[in-house]
Amino acid sequence: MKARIHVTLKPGVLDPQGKTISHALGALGFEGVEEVRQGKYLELDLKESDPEKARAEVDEMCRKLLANTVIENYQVEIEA
Amino acid sequence: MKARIHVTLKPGVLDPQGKTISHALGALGFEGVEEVRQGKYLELDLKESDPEKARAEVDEMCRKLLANTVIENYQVEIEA
Amino acid sequence: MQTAVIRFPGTNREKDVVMALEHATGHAPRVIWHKDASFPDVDLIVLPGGFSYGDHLRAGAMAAHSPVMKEVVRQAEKGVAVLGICNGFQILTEAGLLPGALLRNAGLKFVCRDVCLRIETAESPFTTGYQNGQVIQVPVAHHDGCYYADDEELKRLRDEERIAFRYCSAQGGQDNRSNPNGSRDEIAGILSASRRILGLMPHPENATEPLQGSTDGSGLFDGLTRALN
Amino acid sequence: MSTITPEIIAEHGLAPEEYDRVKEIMGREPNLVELGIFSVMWSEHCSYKSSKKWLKTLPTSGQHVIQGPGENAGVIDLGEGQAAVFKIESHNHPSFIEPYQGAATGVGGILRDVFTMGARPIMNLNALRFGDPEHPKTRHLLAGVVAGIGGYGNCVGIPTVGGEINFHPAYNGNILVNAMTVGLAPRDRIFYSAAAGAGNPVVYVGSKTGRDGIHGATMASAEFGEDSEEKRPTVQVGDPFTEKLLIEACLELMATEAIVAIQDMGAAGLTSSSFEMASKGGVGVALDLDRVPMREEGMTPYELMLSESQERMLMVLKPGHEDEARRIFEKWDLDFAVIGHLTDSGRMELRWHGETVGDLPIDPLAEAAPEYDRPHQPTPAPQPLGVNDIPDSQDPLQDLKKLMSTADLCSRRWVWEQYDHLINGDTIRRPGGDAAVVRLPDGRRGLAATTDCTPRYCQVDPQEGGKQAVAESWRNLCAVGAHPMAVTNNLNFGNPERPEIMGQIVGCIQGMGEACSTLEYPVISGNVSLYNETGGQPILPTPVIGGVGLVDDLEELPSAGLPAADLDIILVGETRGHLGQSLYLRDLHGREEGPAPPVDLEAEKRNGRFILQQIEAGRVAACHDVSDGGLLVALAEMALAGNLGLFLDTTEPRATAAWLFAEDQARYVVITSDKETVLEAAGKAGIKAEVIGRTGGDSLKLSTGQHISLDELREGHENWLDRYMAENPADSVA
Ligand SMILES: Nc1ncnc2c1ncn2[C@@H]1O[C@H](COP(=O)(O)OP(=O)(O)O)[C@@H](O)[C@H]1O
Ligand SMILES: [Mg+2]
Repeated sequence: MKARIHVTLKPGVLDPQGKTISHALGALGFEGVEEVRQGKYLELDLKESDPEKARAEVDEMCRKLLANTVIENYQVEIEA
Repeated sequence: MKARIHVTLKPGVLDPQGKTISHALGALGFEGVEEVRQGKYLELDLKESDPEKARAEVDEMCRKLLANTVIENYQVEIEA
Repeated sequence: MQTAVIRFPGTNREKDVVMALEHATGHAPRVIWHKDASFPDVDLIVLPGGFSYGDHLRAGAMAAHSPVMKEVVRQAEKGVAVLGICNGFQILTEAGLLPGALLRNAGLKFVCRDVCLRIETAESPFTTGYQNGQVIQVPVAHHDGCYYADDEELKRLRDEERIAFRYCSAQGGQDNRSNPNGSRDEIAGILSASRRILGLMPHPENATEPLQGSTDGSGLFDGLTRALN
Repeated sequence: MSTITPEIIAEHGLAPEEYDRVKEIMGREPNLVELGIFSVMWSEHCSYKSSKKWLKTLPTSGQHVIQGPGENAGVIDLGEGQAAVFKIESHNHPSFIEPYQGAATGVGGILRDVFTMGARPIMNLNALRFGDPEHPKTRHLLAGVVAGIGGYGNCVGIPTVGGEINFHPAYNGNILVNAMTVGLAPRDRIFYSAAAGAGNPVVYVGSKTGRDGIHGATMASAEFGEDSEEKRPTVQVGDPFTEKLLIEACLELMATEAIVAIQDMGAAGLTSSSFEMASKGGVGVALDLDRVPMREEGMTPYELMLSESQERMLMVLKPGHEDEARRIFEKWDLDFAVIGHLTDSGRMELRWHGETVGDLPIDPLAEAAPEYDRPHQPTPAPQPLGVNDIPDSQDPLQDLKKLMSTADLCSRRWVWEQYDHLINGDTIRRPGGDAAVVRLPDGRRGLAATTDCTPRYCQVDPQEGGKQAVAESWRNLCAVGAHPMAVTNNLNFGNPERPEIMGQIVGCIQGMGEACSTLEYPVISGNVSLYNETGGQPILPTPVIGGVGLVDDLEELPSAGLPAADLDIILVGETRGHLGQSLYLRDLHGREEGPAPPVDLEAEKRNGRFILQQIEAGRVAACHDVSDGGLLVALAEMALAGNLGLFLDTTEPRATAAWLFAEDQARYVVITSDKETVLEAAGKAGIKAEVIGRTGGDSLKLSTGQHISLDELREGHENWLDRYMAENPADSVA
């Protein structure tokens, strides 16, 4: 079983990386970029084979470790 | 138009972050985690409204800047 | 020897290398702002340490794609020597002037401390001030210094004797603290095929005066001065 | 216009009497924007309402002082046309909520305080306090704070060269993160914040304003409750890359003649910066808030006035210099906007697309800021230790080994290796010694700095503890051959509305003041952080001192470690065997008991000056002060730093634990090859000095024949923190 996790900054939280990237894309001549936001992407291989249990477990991992819930949101997808 | 980009390390490239996270999850008592890979997730807001053109443009951005193809793979999704 | 030191937004160790070069050559190098219109005629271009563009996305990525780097490539093709220290090394790999990549340190933490380096080849303008096998002590200060190249590339670097420095213990061997960042094959610095481009993570420029605690870095700048004069 | 309910007033942290005063000053009900402004300007954080009365008693002037407290940072004269600018500041509450960003933005804020005055920052230091190492949150907080301090300072490119860390359960729910910056400026080009010249443009530079940390300043002024988790969205994210650009752009503009006044936007952002600039200059100010560069859509005037977005500055320019300034900020890719102008109305007028949204009188608001004489109750004197109640040491070297491998005495290497302490190439004394030393541009002189406080002393005796913090910083400077010049201080305490806490504040300030007066070591800047409590549990009183001194000749710098074999070891200063509140009692015998060591300020002064004379005469090969843990710990630290052993003469009357582990003040260890001259000079000065041993070998040896190898000592000392952090790898994933 695989879990795919996206960790992104909460709306309103400053994203210095996104700002610099969008600036750099502009300097490279890509003119149509309005905004860039950078987040983290994690892939986990799990032993668990029950999708419901896997989701609950990964959710707990996110709250405990993988996301900094003070400033970040996360989203979990479970894949067989 | 929105582009969602996943940048991941090529297989075989050292992933110290993934390794540390998987170690840390074990220490937290999550036992069923076999492997963790950490990558980047980027969201771009684009002016372009033609999906084909957008994809070509983002693909070029990835090759030129957003991914380092010596060590990374990337994957682009375009969304209306 | 005429030198240009290039400064990007976020470059922060230019003063250190300017001091070391001034010490070695007797005169101050030119400091170039990345947007400057013209490029001076020089024998050596230095890309100093720092956090160009905040290390955002990947360390060195944005600077590597800036217009001034096109000029650096042109100059390098003409045979001008190029030295990339720390962030400069990261920029050189991102720009494709040196092979491989610099990943996050294996310990995941920024590391600033003295390390020992073994000189693996004195055959380059950068290392002629040293002897093969000599061990020197200089500091490192970086977050993304874990050198990676695939097996094929690594073999090429070894076969062509392009590994300039390896991390080692004070005795020249290895112990559990000698490699500060998990670099493959203990690599601290590499040369281009032409041997006119050097990238290294450590900071020889911070070890050129007795008051700094070590003068082992001077060999690089003194050697360069002799080789390029 | 929204109606102001009692709930809204309470949410803004204003007491009912304070709100009555607001209405009086306004002559009407304030609107929400105005209420927000009163709330931040009258918060503890901005108004110092509990501490002001006592801060006024501190000595703030002296021969070298160019600017004392009251500006963004203090300034001292270094001679030869140079000035040092420095200050310390706390970021305690934000760092508890989000350790990485809290600590990082703390560093960013103190850097801005210093470069606002025209100084290029040359070193950062910090003073940190964490809870019990066994508390489940401690590792995570320590990992995050250290990574945040490093993450910001390393990127900006300022070496972090020193600091201190202690652990105690009193900080379990409320850690302390105090950050200090020292900068260097030409003596005749210091910039101040007093605005002047009606009509002059008010300019905003730096990052755009977002909804960060709205109400941060009021948060720093209220106790943590159970719901502190809910206050989370108020954390700010730092952007050291932008800060680096801001430093370079500001210093470039400061080399021109364009600036009239400049002020960083710290806590309480645009409100306090514009208000303070106008109030200091006795002028009015009109701002068009819709011209403020904004990061998000739909922001309101209230949010713009209260946002604590980082990396922003406010300036008043000379008319006609706008374009020159704009070019510089654009070169550095920073926002630049003229957002208003000065007036002669004495009022702050706020407009939003042409419409007035706030109009407040400046002087009455500033003058009417509350100032309290809060009731204070002195801390009762501690029970003395009974003479027969002091456990002796059977095996002093094994006791030493245990002490050297405790949370408070182990090596901080794990910490400072995460800080770039060498950048700029001028770090001459690295972390790990008594004070850090950074070379000045003349190449010959150096600036030394240290942060110090011993909260367990302050807890039992605020007055002696306050003195001791000053005295220890003084000694740390003298020990590296630096002439102590001035201090900055960070007063961290619990809730001042409780008389026993107010008693601690008063006592510590009195002790500090007395020490600074006697030592001619004035206070030139500082910060106060109150309400450091959780669930009614206050922290230990922690008045941190940041001391700065001048080294005249770097060539005479003594080393921190033992430099060579066969040198004599001299102990300077009187040993009385004071073990009250010692680490020996606490960490080896589990007893936090007895009075704090008394501080004899005249002896401190005499002994410090003596040490400086000996160093300058070239007689001191190495030097270290004696503090936490006592003499044996000081000697062991020197041995480990120099990787060289020593013999210590422990014949009578030196065979006791009291002699080996006492924390008597005003003492130094001096290593010399010229003991006759040193002893003779000490005798003439009436200073106790005795040869107690000799350097050499690879172990510590006592007269009894007991010995311990350096390797054995080093093992636990060097690795304690690494091991501690490795015990829970989850805590070091950022
Ligand atoms: N947070 C920190 N940051 C940097 N250096 C630190 C920190 N904590 C301690 N150090 C360094 O460790 C050394 C020993 O600290 P400490 O025991 O507090 O010294 P002292 O007793 O002389 O004041 C000092 O050089 C100090 O600068
Ligand atoms: Mg000390």
